[in-house]
Amino acid sequence: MSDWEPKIASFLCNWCSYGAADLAGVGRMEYPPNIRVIRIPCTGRMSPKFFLAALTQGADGVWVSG
Amino acid sequence: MLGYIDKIREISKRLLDEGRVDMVIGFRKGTMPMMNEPSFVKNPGEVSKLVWDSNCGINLANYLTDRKEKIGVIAKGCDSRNIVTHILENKIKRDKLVIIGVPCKGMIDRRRITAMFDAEVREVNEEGDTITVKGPGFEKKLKKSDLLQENCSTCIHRNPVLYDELAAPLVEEQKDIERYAEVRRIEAMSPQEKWQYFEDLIAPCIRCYACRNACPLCYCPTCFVDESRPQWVGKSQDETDIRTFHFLRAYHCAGRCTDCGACERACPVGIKVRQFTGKLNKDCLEMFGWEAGVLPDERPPLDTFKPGDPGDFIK
Amino acid sequence: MGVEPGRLSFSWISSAESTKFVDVVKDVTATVKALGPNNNFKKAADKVA
Amino acid sequence: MKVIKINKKDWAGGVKKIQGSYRLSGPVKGEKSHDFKQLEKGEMPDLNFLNTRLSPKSIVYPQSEIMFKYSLDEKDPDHHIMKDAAKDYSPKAVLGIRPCDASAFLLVKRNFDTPEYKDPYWIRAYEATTFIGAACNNPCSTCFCTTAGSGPFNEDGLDILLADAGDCWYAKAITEKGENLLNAAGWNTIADGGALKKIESLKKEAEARISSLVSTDQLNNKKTTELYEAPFWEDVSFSCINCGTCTYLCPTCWCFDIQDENSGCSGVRMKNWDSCMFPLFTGHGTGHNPRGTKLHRVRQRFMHKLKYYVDKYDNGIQCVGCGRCIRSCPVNIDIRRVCDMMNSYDPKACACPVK
Repeated sequence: MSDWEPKIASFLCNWCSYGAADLAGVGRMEYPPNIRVIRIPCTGRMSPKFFLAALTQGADGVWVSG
Repeated sequence: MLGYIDKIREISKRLLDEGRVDMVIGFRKGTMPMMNEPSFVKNPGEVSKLVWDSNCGINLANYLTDRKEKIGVIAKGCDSRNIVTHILENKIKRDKLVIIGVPCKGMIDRRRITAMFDAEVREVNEEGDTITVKGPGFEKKLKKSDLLQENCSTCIHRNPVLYDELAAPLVEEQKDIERYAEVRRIEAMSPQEKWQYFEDLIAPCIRCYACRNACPLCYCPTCFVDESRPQWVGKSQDETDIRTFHFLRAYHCAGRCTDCGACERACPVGIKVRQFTGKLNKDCLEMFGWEAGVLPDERPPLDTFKPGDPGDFIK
Repeated sequence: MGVEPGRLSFSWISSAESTKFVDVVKDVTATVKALGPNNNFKKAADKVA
Repeated sequence: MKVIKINKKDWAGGVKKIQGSYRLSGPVKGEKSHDFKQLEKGEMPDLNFLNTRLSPKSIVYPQSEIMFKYSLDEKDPDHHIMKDAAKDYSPKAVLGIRPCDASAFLLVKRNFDTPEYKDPYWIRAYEATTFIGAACNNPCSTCFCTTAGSGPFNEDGLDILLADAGDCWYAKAITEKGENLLNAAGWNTIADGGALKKIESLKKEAEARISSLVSTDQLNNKKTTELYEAPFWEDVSFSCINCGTCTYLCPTCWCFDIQDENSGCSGVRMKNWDSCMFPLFTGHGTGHNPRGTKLHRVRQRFMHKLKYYVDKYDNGIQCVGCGRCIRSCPVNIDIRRVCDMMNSYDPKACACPVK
C-alpha cells in the first residue's frame, strides 16, 4: 500500500482553474501528478452524477474547481 | 377526518357544475383495508365516489404534473406544498388549479398495523381518534396517534399552505416536536458506521423505483437511471448501482422535498427512504432557513445565490 | 452517507492564480492520500467480470 | 399415490438430513414479513405464514443473472469470445412454497421451454429444483387462486404437497422427485387410509375460505381490438405510478432485459428482470416509444396477462391469483377489478365514446 498513489478526478472550469492549470504549466511549476483533469465549460456544468460516476469507476477523490 | 367528506363532495360538485374545473382529483374507496386509490371525477353526478379518511397518504400533486385541463385537486398540507413546488418549477399553472384544502391530522401507517398482527388484517375502521382493527379471531382498538406514518407524526404543516376552498376548519399545528432526531443520530456516526447503516438500509431494494415514481418531485422526462448514453447506473442488482440510485435520487430532492412520505409509503419492501432526504431537508433549513413549498413566491435556495449563502466548503 | 468528507473538495481559483492552483492540488492530493483508496464505492471488478 | 405422515417433531430432523444433498430455501420471517431465502445449515423454514412478500420465482429465475463473461484485452488469446459463466445446478429444494406460486412456474415454463425456443438457464435451474408445497389452510382475503386456475391445495407444479393436520404433516408425494426427497429425509411412515380423506376435507374448508373470485370465462370471446380500445383504461391507469412493484412481485411475470457491463478490459453479459411498467421497456433506438404513455403500459400488463396469454395458450390466464400485486401496489390497482371489467366488457353497452 505504501506506493499507492490516489487518482483524483478534477473537474476544472474552462475559464478559471483550467486557465490556472495552463498557467502553472507555462510557468513550469511542479505539482503532484495524481489529478486527472476534466475540463468543463463552467462549474455550473458539474452534477452529482459526475461525482458518483467518478467514484464508482475507481477514482479515489473528486475535485471541483471554479 | 371522516366528517370532511360531505364538504369535499359538495365543493367538488359545485366546481364541476359551475364548470370551473374539468375534473376533480381525489381518492376513491380502496379494495382492501387501509388503502384508497387516487381517482378523478369528471361528472358532477359521480362525486359520491370520492372518499376521505386516514388512508389518503398518496401525494396527489404527483397526478398534476404537466396536465393541461382545469383541475380541482384535494390537498393535505404536504400535497399543497408540493403543488407550490410544482408551480415554482412550472410543472403546473396556478390558474389551472382549484385547490380544495384539507387540514390533516396525519395518515396511518398501514405497514405498522399489518406488522402488529400475525393473522391477516381484514377490516380497519376509524372513529375519531380510535382505530379498530379486525381480523380472523381478533378485534383491537388502537389510538390513531400511535399509528401515524413517521413523517406525519413529525409534521408541522398539517394545514394546506395554499388553497382556494377549505373542506374543514384549520387544525392546530404540532408545536415543538423533534423532527430530526433520526438525522442527528445518523450524523453522529463515523463515516464507516454511516456507510454500514445505509448499506443495510437499502439491502432489500428490488429497484422497482416505486419510491421515485410515487414522488411528486421525480418528474424528469428521462430519469438518470434510464439514461443509456452514457449509462450512469447499471441495471443489475449490484450494490453500487442500487446505492448510486438512492444517493442521487435523494440529492435531486434537495431543497424540494416536503417530507410527504410518499416514497416510504410506496416502497414494497419497506425501505426507510426518508432517511436520505431527511438530512437534506435539515441542512436546507439550517443553512438557508428554507422549507420546500411553504413560500409560493420565493425561489428555492438551489436556484438562487445570496451573498449570505454558506461558502466555507470552497477553498 | 458514509462517503468520507475529504473525497470531494471544491475550490475557486482565478485563471491568474497558478500558485494557488499548485497549492490546492498538493492540498487535495494530501487529503485523499490520507483517506486511502476508495474501496467502498468502487464497483467491484470481480462482480462485473 | 403415497401419503406420508410426518410428526412435527420429526420435521426438523428430516430437514437437517437433506440439507447436505439439497440447497434448501424456504420462507423466513423478516422484520415486517416473510420472504424466501436460502437456508443456512440448521436454519428452519418458518411455515407459519400467509404468503411471502416477494414471489419465489427468483429461486429459479434470479433478478439478475450473469450468462457470459468476456475479455476485451487483445493480449488475452480468447479475447472477444463469450464464455459461459460458471453455474451451480446441483439439486435445490424449496420448502413450503405455496401451491399458487408452484403452479406459476408451469405458466412461466410455457414461455421459457417451448418446442422452438428453450432458455437453458431457466430450464436447468427449474429441473434441479424440488418443490415442497405447503397447502394454505387460511388463505388471505386478497387470494383468488381458485378462480385463477390454482387453489390452496392445488398440486400442479409441486413434487410434494404438505397438508397441516395439527400435530403432523400429511405429505402427498406427487412426483418421483418428491418421493426421493421424502426418502432422503427419512420420512417414511405411510399414513393410514384416513389421511387422504383428511386432506380432502381440509381442502374443502380452505377453498370455502377463499372470499374473492374473478370471472374469466368471457375473456377469450372478447375482441382484442375492442378490449384494447375500451374506455375504462383511462380510469384504470389513472392512479398508476408506473413502478415495477406488480411485475417484480408477480410469480408469473417473466420479461427480462439483456445488458453488457464492462469494467476495464473485461465484462459480462447478463439477464435482468424487466418490467412493462418502465418507459425503457419498449423504447426504441430511435427514441420512439410505441408504448409512450402510462395508459399504454398499464393496458399492456393487463392485456398480456388476461387476453394475449389467454388467446395464445388457451390455458387460462397468466395469473395464479396469489394477490401480491393487490397487496403491494402503492396505489391499490386491483387486478380482480380489472379482470371483471375486461370479462364483462360490452362495447355496445358502453355509453362513452370509444377513442
